[in-house]
Amino acid sequence: MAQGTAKTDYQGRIHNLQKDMIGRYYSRLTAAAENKGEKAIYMLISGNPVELIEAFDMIPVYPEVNALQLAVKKQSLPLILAAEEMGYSTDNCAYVKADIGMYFAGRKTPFATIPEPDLILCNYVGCNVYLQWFEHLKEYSKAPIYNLDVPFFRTRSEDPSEEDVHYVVKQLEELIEILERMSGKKLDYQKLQHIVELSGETGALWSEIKRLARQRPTPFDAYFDSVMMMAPLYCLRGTEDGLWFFQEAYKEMKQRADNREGPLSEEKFRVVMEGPPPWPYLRQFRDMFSRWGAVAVASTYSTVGGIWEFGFRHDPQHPLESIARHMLQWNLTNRNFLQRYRQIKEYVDDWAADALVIHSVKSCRLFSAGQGDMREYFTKQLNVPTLLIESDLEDPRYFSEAQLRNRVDAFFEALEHQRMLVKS
Amino acid sequence: MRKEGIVATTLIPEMVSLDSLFAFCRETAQDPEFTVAKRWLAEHPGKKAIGCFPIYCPVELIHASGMLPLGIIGAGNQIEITFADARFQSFVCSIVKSTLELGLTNRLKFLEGMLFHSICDPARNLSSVFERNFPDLLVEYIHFPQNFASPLARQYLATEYRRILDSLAQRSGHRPTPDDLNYSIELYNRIRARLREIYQIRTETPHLLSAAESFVLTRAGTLMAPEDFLKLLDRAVVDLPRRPIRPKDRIRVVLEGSFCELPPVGLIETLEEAGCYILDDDFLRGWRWFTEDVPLQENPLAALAESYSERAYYSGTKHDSREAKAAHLIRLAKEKKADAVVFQAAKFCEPALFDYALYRKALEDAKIPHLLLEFEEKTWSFDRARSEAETFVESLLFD
Amino acid sequence: MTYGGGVDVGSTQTKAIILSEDRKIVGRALINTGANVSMAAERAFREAIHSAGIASDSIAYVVGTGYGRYKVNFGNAQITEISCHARGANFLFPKTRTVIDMGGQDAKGIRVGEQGDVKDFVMNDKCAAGTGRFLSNAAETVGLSLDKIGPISLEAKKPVRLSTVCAVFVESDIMSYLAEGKTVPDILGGVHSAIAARTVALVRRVGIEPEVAFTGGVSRNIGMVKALEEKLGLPVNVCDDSHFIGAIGAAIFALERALGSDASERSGKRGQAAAPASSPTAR
Amino acid sequence: MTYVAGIDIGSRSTKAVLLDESRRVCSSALVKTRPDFPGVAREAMEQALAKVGGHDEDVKYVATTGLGRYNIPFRDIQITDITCAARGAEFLFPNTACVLDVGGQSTRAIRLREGGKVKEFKSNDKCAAGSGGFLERAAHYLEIPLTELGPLSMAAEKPTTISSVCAVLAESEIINHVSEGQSVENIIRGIHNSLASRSKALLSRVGLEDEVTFVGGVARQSGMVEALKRTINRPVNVSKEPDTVAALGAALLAYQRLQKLGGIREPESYVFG
Repeated sequence: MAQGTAKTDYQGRIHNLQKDMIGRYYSRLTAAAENKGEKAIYMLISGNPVELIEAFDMIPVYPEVNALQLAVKKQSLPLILAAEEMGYSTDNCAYVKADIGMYFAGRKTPFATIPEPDLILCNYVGCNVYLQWFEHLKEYSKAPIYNLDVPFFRTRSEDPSEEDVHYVVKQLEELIEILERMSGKKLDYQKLQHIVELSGETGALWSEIKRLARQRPTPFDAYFDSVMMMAPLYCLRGTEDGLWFFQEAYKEMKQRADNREGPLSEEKFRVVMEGPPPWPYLRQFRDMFSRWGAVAVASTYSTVGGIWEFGFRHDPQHPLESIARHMLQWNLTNRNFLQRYRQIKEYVDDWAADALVIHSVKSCRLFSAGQGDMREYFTKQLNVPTLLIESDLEDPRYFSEAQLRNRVDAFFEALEHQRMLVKS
Repeated sequence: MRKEGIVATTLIPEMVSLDSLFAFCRETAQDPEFTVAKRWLAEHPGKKAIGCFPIYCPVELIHASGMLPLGIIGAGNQIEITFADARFQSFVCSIVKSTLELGLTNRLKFLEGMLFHSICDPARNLSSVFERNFPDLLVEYIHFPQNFASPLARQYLATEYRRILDSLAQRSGHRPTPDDLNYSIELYNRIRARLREIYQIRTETPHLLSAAESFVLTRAGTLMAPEDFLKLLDRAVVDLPRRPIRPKDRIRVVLEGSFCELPPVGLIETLEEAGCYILDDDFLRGWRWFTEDVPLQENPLAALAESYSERAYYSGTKHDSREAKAAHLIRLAKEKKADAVVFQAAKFCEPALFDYALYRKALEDAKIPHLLLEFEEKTWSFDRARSEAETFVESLLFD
Repeated sequence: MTYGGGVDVGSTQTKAIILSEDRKIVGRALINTGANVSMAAERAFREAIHSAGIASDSIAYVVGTGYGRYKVNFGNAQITEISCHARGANFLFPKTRTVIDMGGQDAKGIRVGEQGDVKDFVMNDKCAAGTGRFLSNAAETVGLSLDKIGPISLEAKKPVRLSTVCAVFVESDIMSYLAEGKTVPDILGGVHSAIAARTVALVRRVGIEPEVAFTGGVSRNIGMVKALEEKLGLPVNVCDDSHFIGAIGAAIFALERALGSDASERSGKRGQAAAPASSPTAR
Repeated sequence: MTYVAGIDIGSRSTKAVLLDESRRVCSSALVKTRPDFPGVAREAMEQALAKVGGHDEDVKYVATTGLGRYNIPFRDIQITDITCAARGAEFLFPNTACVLDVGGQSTRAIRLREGGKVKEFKSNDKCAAGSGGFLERAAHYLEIPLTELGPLSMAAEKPTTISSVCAVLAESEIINHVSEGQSVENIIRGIHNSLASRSKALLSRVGLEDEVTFVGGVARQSGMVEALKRTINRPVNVSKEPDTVAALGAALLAYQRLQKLGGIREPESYVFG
């Protein structure tokens, strides 16, 4: 039986901790925008070489993160419309449209002023839209661009080919030359090693936190609450701050786990979540599941910026190679669909999930195109109950609450009914 | 290998007239059963065929491995999608679904494999879906580098071609020598040269060859042995200038945006009837892909890679930071002395629809009139497109 | 005698069913939903009770379903129409394994277990193309009433191919076919086969096993029944009560619950609005 | 007496407009479209002729437009309704910079050049709840006559929001609003607002400049005009007969052709050149 709407947002202290940290990160951006701060490097979240950027004391700017902040703050629609007036299609990725709309609105947002890029670093791992997104930003900003070409992880073996790794490492060396020219100083190799070490330890803690979700009840919602920890992971990876946050986060989560504290009063369904959340309606969306006592124990979205739970660690002994492997192999978006199926299957098995929920977003076809086949695979081959629902990650026009709620209710009604039949 | 080569099929009917040639091509181009290709395979026991998804596909590698490259580029408006849209959502372009539908309805069983390329996200996921649903099929995904500013990209593409070549050789049982590769490169060089001539004819005397005709000719060519295609091209290039057709008073346009999913022939005809001469287009650009011949060298793979990086036609999936993409289009429009540009994008085609925003700006700046049309391969009535195209033509003619 | 009530508040019509303890339909009502949903629910319920000729307090438990289910204020529980359709289909055709439901804005496919439990289900995606609305717009365009188009579609000799299953744009498509001189039967034939094709493609996602029950308002359209059977290569079960199926399912759930719980608890529950949603297994 | 005629065969209604030698609008007519396009077109033209006591043979040139423009055997020429709407709007309101045409099926934004020529235009996307048909169905669902939509909409205090981009899903939104107990006035205004904002998006894509002339049957709804004015915050021109503007444009182009040809009829096969 579904519970009434409970306040389910994460209330622990790291919640405020990350707010402060991200606040500080955004003041750095504003400072940079007012030319009082560091050089701004536009980059993409997925599989990025932020360690190199940090090594040169430059500041990473993530248009995706800005776009999703705009959506969360319900600012995205006018910007999307502005972009569509420029000729962008209703069918184009709304992250891009919101970002470009924001760019032409003076790069001012409720949370920061976004600096012009000093370098557009297109580490486009997997997503072909990234290429055009940054191609367009280059056109508008006239800033220099470097397409860091990461071969898609397409081999049948579990590892990318040596050619692939070599190719990326060589490009990282080209990038270092560019950064040296921009900063006027040589790369401090020890510093890079230290940063890579920090990334490694951060990843290790993140992976430990995720393993806690194998417990019943899971101490946190691995979809909705992971989001809170992803911001520091992306914006602050490779910094002392970032590491400290994850030490705190691990303590807090471990304690909750030991006290058998979960995000809901009762954990009735353990689900794996696939696909990005609908940022403009995050709260309504979460409640649709909380009402049924459904908690995410794992999510693919929390691995777009890197996959650590299966053992990958940045390696200070081989900084460039480990950065390359992170970009090639250990983030979700550069992996092919079948590798994603395997990843989800591991979640279902090892995190003891009852069902898979696929949130299909129109904007991000990298995530969504073909999820019908994924559904086919999990329902017919593996007999995992699977719900496929559609909306969008940025464009509020594609969120139809009544329609979604109807499907979610029906899904959990059916699961509950099945349980009852098994019992009797 | 070169000696016995791949001999042309005798089963292509003798073309008494250009019209019958185009009729044959039209039939072949729209045939979801791939009759011509299957006939050829029946005549060449032991030979295998490899399907090529758009856009740029190194057909030379397939041909040199002793196999037949075929353009598997959607199913046009010939089949009904009843399985594939359970796998791909309504916001995914038509070609992805119809190509999968071909597979799910067992129409691709005669293939040995399929090659996909890094062009867009749905196409990329499609290659995985093919791998899962058709385990007997060799499915390869070719990564085309995007870092053209760096010499590394070319070197890398050569190694990628090597990987593909090895994989193909395993299936065909024939490991091509550099000579084999150069033989295939030369063959395709001749085909591409002929196609450039065909397009030149359209630019200079658009009344002699309609865009629809040149489209079905090129498309049919992707569905038969290259040797046979070359024969058709030779014939067309000789006969076209003698065609007794009077020029009409139409506006001259360059068409852009249909580089992957193919428009229905009827739609192209609709545009022409509405009063457009289509001087140039990007239909099947990936099969015409080089602006010049690929040099014959002792390292053919390096030559192919270098040609892609330096001499391939631009398209919505090639992101070369060395020059703004729109600059190509403006230059083309000016070279062709076009009155206008028609941007005809496939519905839901993200690369094309993103390009449009930049193209639009560039065309405005260059004061070149332009029209945006969206299409889906699976269309039978073109009233909407007709009235938009007519309005556009009227707006240019009423001066 | 204990009775269970089911009220299905749909976008255009509201249906109510009263079931007796021995699972017989003793009362029913069908009215237009109109602007005031909760009133429609109440009216339908009252009419059903009236037609059953029983006292309203002998209804032990009421389940609301359909889009307006949260507006059934006098209900004890709300259950989605997916669960109710499965259960209702199982009631009408006990061998049902697949339910195809076509309503105004939704098309559904449900795989049903032996107890009428939902094994899997799909609904039309974000795009509402190919739903019942498509048919009514088509009917409007050719100037026929909704109940006529089915039979006429069966007279098609050479059904046309529609380039859209979008309910908004079907009109201009049909208009241009009429302009080309295509016959109304051929056009309607095309309309029905286009929708059938899309619906079958949708339902395939849950896997189609016989027997197949076809429910919802559109199931009264013989042309669609035939078109579906052709695309499925299977017979489909339809009956006059097919559009009541949601209400029937709801009434069955109500009855089960009524019999599974004692009166005093019930009377406590009666009237007061139930939790936002309640599942079939709630005790 | 010499007349030229413009006939607009739309998906819902067919309109005819007559001009006399002095290029004066002297008559017009509107009939419901039937599948028999030639019949409907003739009926509309004859109704218009009857009003001025004219006869078929007085009509020296016929320009057809709209969906059925090709199906009229007695036409001299066919022209698309976008070109015609632009001409008609410019004739009625010479300072028109943009035309918004909301018809039964589609909504079009047109940007004009000098002389009422089309500079750029954009139709609503395939999946867009932005057509008059959408309004009609909404009115039908809410059980109120189309003519009352306008006044009711004006009486709205708190307009609801309709966000869906699909007409069918937008209808279910309306249904939800109804079930939430929202007032009919607020819902209708919400519908008008959503239609207005879609229209604004279209207009912006071709370059929104004043003055905007609003044509097509929907322009008869005061509430819609009001919503449009507020959304684009610009004056909006609406003529007395907004649904005959395309037919008027066709008549004007017919007049222009006839003038060019010195009043001599051209063979039917004539095309522009």
